[in-house]
Amino acid sequence: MDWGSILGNAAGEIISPTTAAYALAAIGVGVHFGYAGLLNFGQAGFMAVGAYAFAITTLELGFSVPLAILASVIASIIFAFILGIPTLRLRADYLAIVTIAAAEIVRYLVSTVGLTDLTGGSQGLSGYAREFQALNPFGEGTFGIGPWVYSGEQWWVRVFGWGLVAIASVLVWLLMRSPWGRVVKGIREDEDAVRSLGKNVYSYKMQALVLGGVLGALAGVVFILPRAVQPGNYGTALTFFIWTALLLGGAATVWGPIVGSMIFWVVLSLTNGIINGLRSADVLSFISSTQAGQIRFILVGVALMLLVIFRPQGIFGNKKELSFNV
Amino acid sequence: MAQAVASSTVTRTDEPVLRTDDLVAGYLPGVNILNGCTVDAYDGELIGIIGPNGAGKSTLLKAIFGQVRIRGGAIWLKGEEITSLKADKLVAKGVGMVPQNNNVFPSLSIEENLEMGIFQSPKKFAERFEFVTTLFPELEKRRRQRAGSLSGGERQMVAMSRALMMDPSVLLLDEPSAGLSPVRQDETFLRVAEINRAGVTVIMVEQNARRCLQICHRAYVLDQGKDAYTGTGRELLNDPRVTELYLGTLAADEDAKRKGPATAEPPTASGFTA
Amino acid sequence: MSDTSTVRTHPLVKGEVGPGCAKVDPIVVADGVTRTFGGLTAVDVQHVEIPRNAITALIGPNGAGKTTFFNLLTGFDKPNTGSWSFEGHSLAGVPAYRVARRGMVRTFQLTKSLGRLSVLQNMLLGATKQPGENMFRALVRPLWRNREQEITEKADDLLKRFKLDTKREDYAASLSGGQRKLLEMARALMSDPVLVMLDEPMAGVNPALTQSLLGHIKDLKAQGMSVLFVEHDMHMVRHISDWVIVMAEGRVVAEGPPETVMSDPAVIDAYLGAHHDTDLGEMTGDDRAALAQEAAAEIPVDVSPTPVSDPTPVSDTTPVSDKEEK
Amino acid sequence: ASTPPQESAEPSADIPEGDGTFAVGTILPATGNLAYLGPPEVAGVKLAIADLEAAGFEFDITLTERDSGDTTTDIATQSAGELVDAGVDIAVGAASSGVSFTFIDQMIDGGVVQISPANTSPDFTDYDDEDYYWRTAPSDVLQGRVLGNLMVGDGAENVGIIYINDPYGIGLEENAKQAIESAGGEVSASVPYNPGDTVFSTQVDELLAEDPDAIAVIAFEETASIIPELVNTQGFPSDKVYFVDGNLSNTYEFQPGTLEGAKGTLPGNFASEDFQARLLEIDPALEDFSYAAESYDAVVVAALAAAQAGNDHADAIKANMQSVSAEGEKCETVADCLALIGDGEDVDYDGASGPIEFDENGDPTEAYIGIYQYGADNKYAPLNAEFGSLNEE
Amino acid sequence: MHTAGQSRTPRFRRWLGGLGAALAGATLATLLVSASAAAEETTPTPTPTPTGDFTTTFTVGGIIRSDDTPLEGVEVLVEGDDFEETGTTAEDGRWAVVVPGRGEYTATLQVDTLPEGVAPRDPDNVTRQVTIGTTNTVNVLFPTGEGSTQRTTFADTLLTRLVYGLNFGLLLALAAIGISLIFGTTGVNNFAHGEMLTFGAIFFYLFTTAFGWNLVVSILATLLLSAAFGWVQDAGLFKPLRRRGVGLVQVLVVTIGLSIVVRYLFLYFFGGGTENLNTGLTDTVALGPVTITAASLVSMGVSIVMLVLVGLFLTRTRIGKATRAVSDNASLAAASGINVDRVIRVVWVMAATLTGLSGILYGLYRGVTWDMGFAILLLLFAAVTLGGLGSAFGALVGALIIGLFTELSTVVIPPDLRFAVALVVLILVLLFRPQGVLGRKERIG
Ligand SMILES: Nc1ncnc2c1ncn2[C@@H]1O[C@H](COP(=O)(O)OP(=O)(O)OP(=O)(O)O)[C@@H](O)[C@H]1O
Ligand SMILES: Nc1ncnc2c1ncn2[C@@H]1O[C@H](COP(=O)(O)OP(=O)(O)OP(=O)(O)O)[C@@H](O)[C@H]1O
Ligand SMILES: CC(C)C[C@H](N)C(=O)O
Ligand SMILES: [Mg+2]
Ligand SMILES: [Mg+2]
Repeated sequence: MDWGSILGNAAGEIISPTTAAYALAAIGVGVHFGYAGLLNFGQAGFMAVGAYAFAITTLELGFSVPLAILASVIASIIFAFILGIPTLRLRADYLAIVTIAAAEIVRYLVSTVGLTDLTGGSQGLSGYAREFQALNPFGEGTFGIGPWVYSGEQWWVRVFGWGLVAIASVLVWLLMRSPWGRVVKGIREDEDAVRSLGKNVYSYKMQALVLGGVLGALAGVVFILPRAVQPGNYGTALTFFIWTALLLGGAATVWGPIVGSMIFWVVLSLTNGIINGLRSADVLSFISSTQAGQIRFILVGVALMLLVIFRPQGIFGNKKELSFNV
Repeated sequence: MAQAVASSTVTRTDEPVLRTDDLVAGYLPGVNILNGCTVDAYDGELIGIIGPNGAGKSTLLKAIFGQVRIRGGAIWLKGEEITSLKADKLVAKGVGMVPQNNNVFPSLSIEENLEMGIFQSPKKFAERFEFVTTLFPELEKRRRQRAGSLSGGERQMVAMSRALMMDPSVLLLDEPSAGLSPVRQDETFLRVAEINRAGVTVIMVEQNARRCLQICHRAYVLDQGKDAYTGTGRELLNDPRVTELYLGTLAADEDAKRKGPATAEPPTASGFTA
Repeated sequence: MSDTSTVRTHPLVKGEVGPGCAKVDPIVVADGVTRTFGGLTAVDVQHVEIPRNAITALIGPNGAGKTTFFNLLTGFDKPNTGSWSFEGHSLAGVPAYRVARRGMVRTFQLTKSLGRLSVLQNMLLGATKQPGENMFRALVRPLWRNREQEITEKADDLLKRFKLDTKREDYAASLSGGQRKLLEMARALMSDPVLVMLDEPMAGVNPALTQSLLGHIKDLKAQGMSVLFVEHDMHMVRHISDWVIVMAEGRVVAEGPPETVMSDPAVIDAYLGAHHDTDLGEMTGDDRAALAQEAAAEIPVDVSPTPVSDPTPVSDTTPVSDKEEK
Repeated sequence: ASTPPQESAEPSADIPEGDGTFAVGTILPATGNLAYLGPPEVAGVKLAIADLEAAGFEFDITLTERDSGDTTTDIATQSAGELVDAGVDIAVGAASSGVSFTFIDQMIDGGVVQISPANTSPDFTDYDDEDYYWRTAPSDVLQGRVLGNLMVGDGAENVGIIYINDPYGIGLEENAKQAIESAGGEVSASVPYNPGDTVFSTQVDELLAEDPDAIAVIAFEETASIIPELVNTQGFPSDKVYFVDGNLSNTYEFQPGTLEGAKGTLPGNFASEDFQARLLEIDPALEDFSYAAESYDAVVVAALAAAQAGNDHADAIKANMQSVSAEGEKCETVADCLALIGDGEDVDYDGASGPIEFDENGDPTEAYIGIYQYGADNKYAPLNAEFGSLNEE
Repeated sequence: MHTAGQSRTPRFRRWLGGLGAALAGATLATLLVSASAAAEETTPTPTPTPTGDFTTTFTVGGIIRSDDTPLEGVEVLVEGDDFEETGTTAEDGRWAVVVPGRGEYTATLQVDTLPEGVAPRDPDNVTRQVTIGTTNTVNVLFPTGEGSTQRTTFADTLLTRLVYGLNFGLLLALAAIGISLIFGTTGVNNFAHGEMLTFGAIFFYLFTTAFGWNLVVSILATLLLSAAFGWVQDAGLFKPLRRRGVGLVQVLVVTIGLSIVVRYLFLYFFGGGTENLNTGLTDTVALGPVTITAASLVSMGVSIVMLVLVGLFLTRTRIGKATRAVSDNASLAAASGINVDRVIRVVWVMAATLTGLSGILYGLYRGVTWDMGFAILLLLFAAVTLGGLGSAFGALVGALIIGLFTELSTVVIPPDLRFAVALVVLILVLLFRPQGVLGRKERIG
């Protein structure tokens, strides 16, 4: 088995743009759930909104990159409002279902046959990344160290993605140790109590929803830079995986979402590499490639369960906090 | 004058019905809330437990009831060790408990709450229901109301009744009088005494310490997870240290004041123009 | 109201003392406030005024509607009919958090502590006028550092009084039942309210501590606040209240200074019990039987919507001013 | 429109030297709504590799298999990334046009020659692929016509179509519709559905509302849900139902008779008994052979291109693909072709799937479309074949 | 019986095939559903694989019929550059003219050769332009008569959708009740619930269709296995998690993991295809304009009965009430002498059984796939939420609303948005009733 390339691939996942996108989205969910207690199970919806807004404004309206990013931020703010106005009064578990539903509605809408001209239907969109690559400051050449050797274009996507992650982390960190963060965390614990202290709970929840949603939209942009926009990607599975990443790291923590995403992708890559490695080394010769693909998911599921069972608070989470988790 | 409620001492057999032996317990790792707490209750005794907030009184009851991790010591029920036994096993052995918080099932009706009280022997429901509703007739009238919509005091009644439904042989009460109106509080204390006289061993945590000490045979003062003082109810009631540290002088002062001029003068209709 | 044979006056009262009487300087005035749940009328208050800069106790049997009335006044529940005002401004339809901002702050009978916030954070959340609670200002620490310091000092002071200083850094979820009550009250006081409404603040609080806190409550009055509290501990009511309002079956059935009200036979029958001051241990069998009967008939049918048994003489030998000097 | 072989055979200056290993990757459906077509395609690839090795191909061959999933998952882009990272020279796949579109750019950027054995969407024809994208299946401009003709030829005047809303379904529907209408027929109901849909009673109702004479079902795996609704529940006669390459399969578990008389089209020649037998040796569980020959040919053509260039680098392969497929000495087996190339001849490979002549877009210019018909046992058998050319339009 | 191995064989079927055959043999022969053995070996004898060089044969042709009767002897004139030939229809109504090569041709129906009483539909347009280019054969049409298209009326469509919506709603309800029960007692949003449904469907498929067991036996066996599946999940996973005091959101992530594992195990063993259940229940019933399978009617009936039974169980039986008590406050329930773990176990087993049953019915409705449960999971959650979380009757109401809106909306909205419509309804309802249709508001303070 070629451990070099298996580990190399896994190491590559640590800084891959997809990992950055997951981290951003997970930071957003962290704001929602970890701090404000909003069970947002519709982060995929925010990502879709961000991704489509970016792609459509680039392709159809010829927006420049900064403008297109602005468009996706605005779109996600609008989406957050549309979602928030009717639902922020709901109990947490109702909100969970409603947010999944909203995300699915977005997915149905962008893939509906009638809007194929705009959204590409179930096929999605591509070709919007040219503008972005035109801004690439690294040139064409390939450089890097160790397993991280990429072309300038690949570096550009990574630097952009992780730059956003860094900004988002600092922002969230600043906010959460401020009185604003205190109010938001108070809402997580008991809305009525916070209300009785004269805070406009609804408005704070909306702010948190918007903040996390904008991060989700930016995650959507980063997510699509190295691939195509495809409605199928924004199903519930994406949300579930983001939650997984978040909880692996630890929900109300700064590093949690980032490290969680990295672990998630490394685990995914390792299971894949090892299974395929064993297969080509004829150890698992009775498994076909089809089955290898399936076993990988089975292992991911098992790994997910084991991680949560044995470290329920996540890597950075506070066990003490968890013991009051009712 | 008839016999006072707690004037007779209970004949003790050698072995307590319920005994916690040097109990050490806590919630968070490394932090013990109970630090070697020893409490005995002999057959037919009414034991009061008082102490400052956060002393560990509720924790003691929860530990007995298998709801807190026990780190040291042991609990004995009728000579049998029950340390860390689960709650439903204890119920089967005739131990009942009324917790301090969250002590009703909000989405069940009052009647269903009471049904849950006697979950293990449903046949006796009608009989016991009649018994507890003589205690709290309100409940009978409202039997279909969801407990979640009840007022604080009403919930407390439901909680008490639920524990009484099962006719336990040992009853653990955590602040049963909290939130009840004065007359109901008194009634509750008397009922508890009555139940106790009928042979039920009762351990009662109370912040209404005077009332509690008035009716109980013996009491423990718990402080920082340890039994700091113990004695008969009267002894403690009259112990100045206990009064100062735990009972306060308010009630006594008030009583004294009222027994002075206020009661001496007959109530008059004359006003008090300023 | 209906009784004209005796003249009853009181420094807090404008005109005659009686249920619904007008106050010299009311802070809250409620008119025709009703609330029904299905067939049950929980609150039916024709008219009531809460005096300013006084300590008012609201007492009454369980289920009398005290908590519901609190909920209505503070915007946590909507009445079927009625209007009420606070410092002359109508509060009907004003959301709870605005009510609190106007200075009418309440606590909850079933405590609402913010479990996964430390005790100190709980306290800080109670404070008003925090610039750092604005999302954008939160990002710049210097803008809120001073205020944070101020309120931290204040919180520490309160915590000490409420004997919670040792728990300062613990999660509120780890507090005992009584400690939660204390925290709830202390937190409400953080906001320097105009009127503080305490719903059974001392239920479950150790009597020795209760006693030491009464002084603090009186201080509040000295600082110009008004207090309205629900309590079943008659010693406390007698000790600190200037005025007592009695509710039964949703209606205000009596009001007056504490001594008067508590010697009102109707109130004794309906609420206190004749043996309220007897030592239970010394009670005779007859007494017990009588008590049982009283308890069974706690809400006597003869408590009519009109004032409690008219000819009740008002007795008071302790002038209000005396108390204030203590 | 093929480039003179001599030119590309010469190692041009800017084509880097390969690593000496002809690295084949597959990105074929192991999961998803086309999963049933994965096995024959994989078998075809493996058979080709076996044949190449047996024929003494000059380069070592490695095979990296990856799943393509379907368009409702993100598997394909990951697999594509892995193949690029693994440094494969050619990637065989994907089966579904929709899926191919999701990673074609990755292949182009990664410099991998992508050869799809099954993509039939017309949209690939003029995709800006820098010559990295090829396919051995003909565009649906052909199958669409054949399907339309077939239906019209059976007398259907009023046709209903239910089709998958992806590049494949859209392209096929468009061409079939055009054929039907130009023959004087009418497509009265054309109902798209989205991949991932599972219940089709609405769409079926919508089709039947127009009372069509015949219905074409342009779908993948979803067919297993559409047919029971259409035929069993609503009682539409099965011999008026038309299948296509996306759903022509022997693996349906319907009640006997459900599909009796239904017809279907499938690009590619009828698989010869011998070829089928050899595939079965590779994978004895095979029940369908759709696109096995095209997969086989995909690998072989690429290998021949590498052999002709004497260089296994992807850029060398793409430069010689057209040359080995058209003009020159015809050869039909791997051994023959390799021998000819060894002799320095220019070859024209005619493979298991048909003549294989690539145009400048990387599309085959001529192809067979097989026409099949189902029996009462829900298995299909060849009925007819149609030959078509995309060149002479 | 089906011949094993002949059709696409899910892997476990192959593995269990031997076992299955043995079991099936042991099962009374009378229990076997008699699947028509006559259907074997009817693959059409292939018209000999086209030989000759059909790559260079070019044909223009077609078929001419009056209604469904082929017309014989009708002539069509095909003309092109320097080419003219007349084709005549044969007995089967077909005609064909071989033309010399690629190019433009016209085909003209010779109207006078049509039999008496048959006229072209459009008498002014009996000439067709034919391009032989892409394909070597081109067929053209000459429709005759009036054309007999009967379009369905709007009312009929509405009615059909209504019935289908009801059917779908009831199916959802049955599946959703399990979610509601488990959520109700443990507070866990079980995202692996869909897999319990798939589990029932797959095993039912295995028993009836693969093993060919009798229907009743298959149902019982499926339900038994489903119950066991529920038992195993609780005993092996959720109870230990409860023991360790793992938070609800964490448990939720565990269910996500479980869902992935189980789903892909299904895929591994069952394969990715859709299998249709072979129960012998193929009759369809026409209710006015609505055609529906008998199986659907039966399943509606079963759903209603089961839902009523569950409702009664929860409100009338002691265990049912204990279930609600546990959901309110597990530790208090324990303090009341309720064995919380046992109650939860009962709930799991019950929920799994009901869900297994719904899997059977849902499988009948739309075939069996490895991810069928996952695909409707969100609708199930939506139903439960819409009705009011934790309320069993709420789940019924919610499911009916979802089912009806899903189907009825297609009358006005593209069908690929029908689930979106159902979800919008969910949000709108919660806008006006945040606690769900049958949910209750909690009292404050
Ligand atoms: N769940 C918990 N986790 C951690 N610490 C806890 C928990 N519950 C209680 N404690 C701590 O244990 C100590 C004892 O609490 P306990 O509830 O037993 O007090 P108590 O004597 O019943 O007080 P009270 O009279 O106020 O009810 C307190 O200091 C409290 O902070
Ligand atoms: N949401 C509700 N639904 C139905 N009944 C309610 C609801 N809320 C309150 N009630 C009823 O209204 C009456 C008044 O309740 P409230 O809580 O105001 O009483 P209270 O005076 O505060 O009593 P306590 O002293 O016991 O706290 C009670 O009988 C209660 O059962
Ligand atoms: C495998 C085939 C059914 C795929 C189909 N021809 C497509 O291009 O999508
Ligand atoms: Mg306590
Ligand atoms: Mg109250």
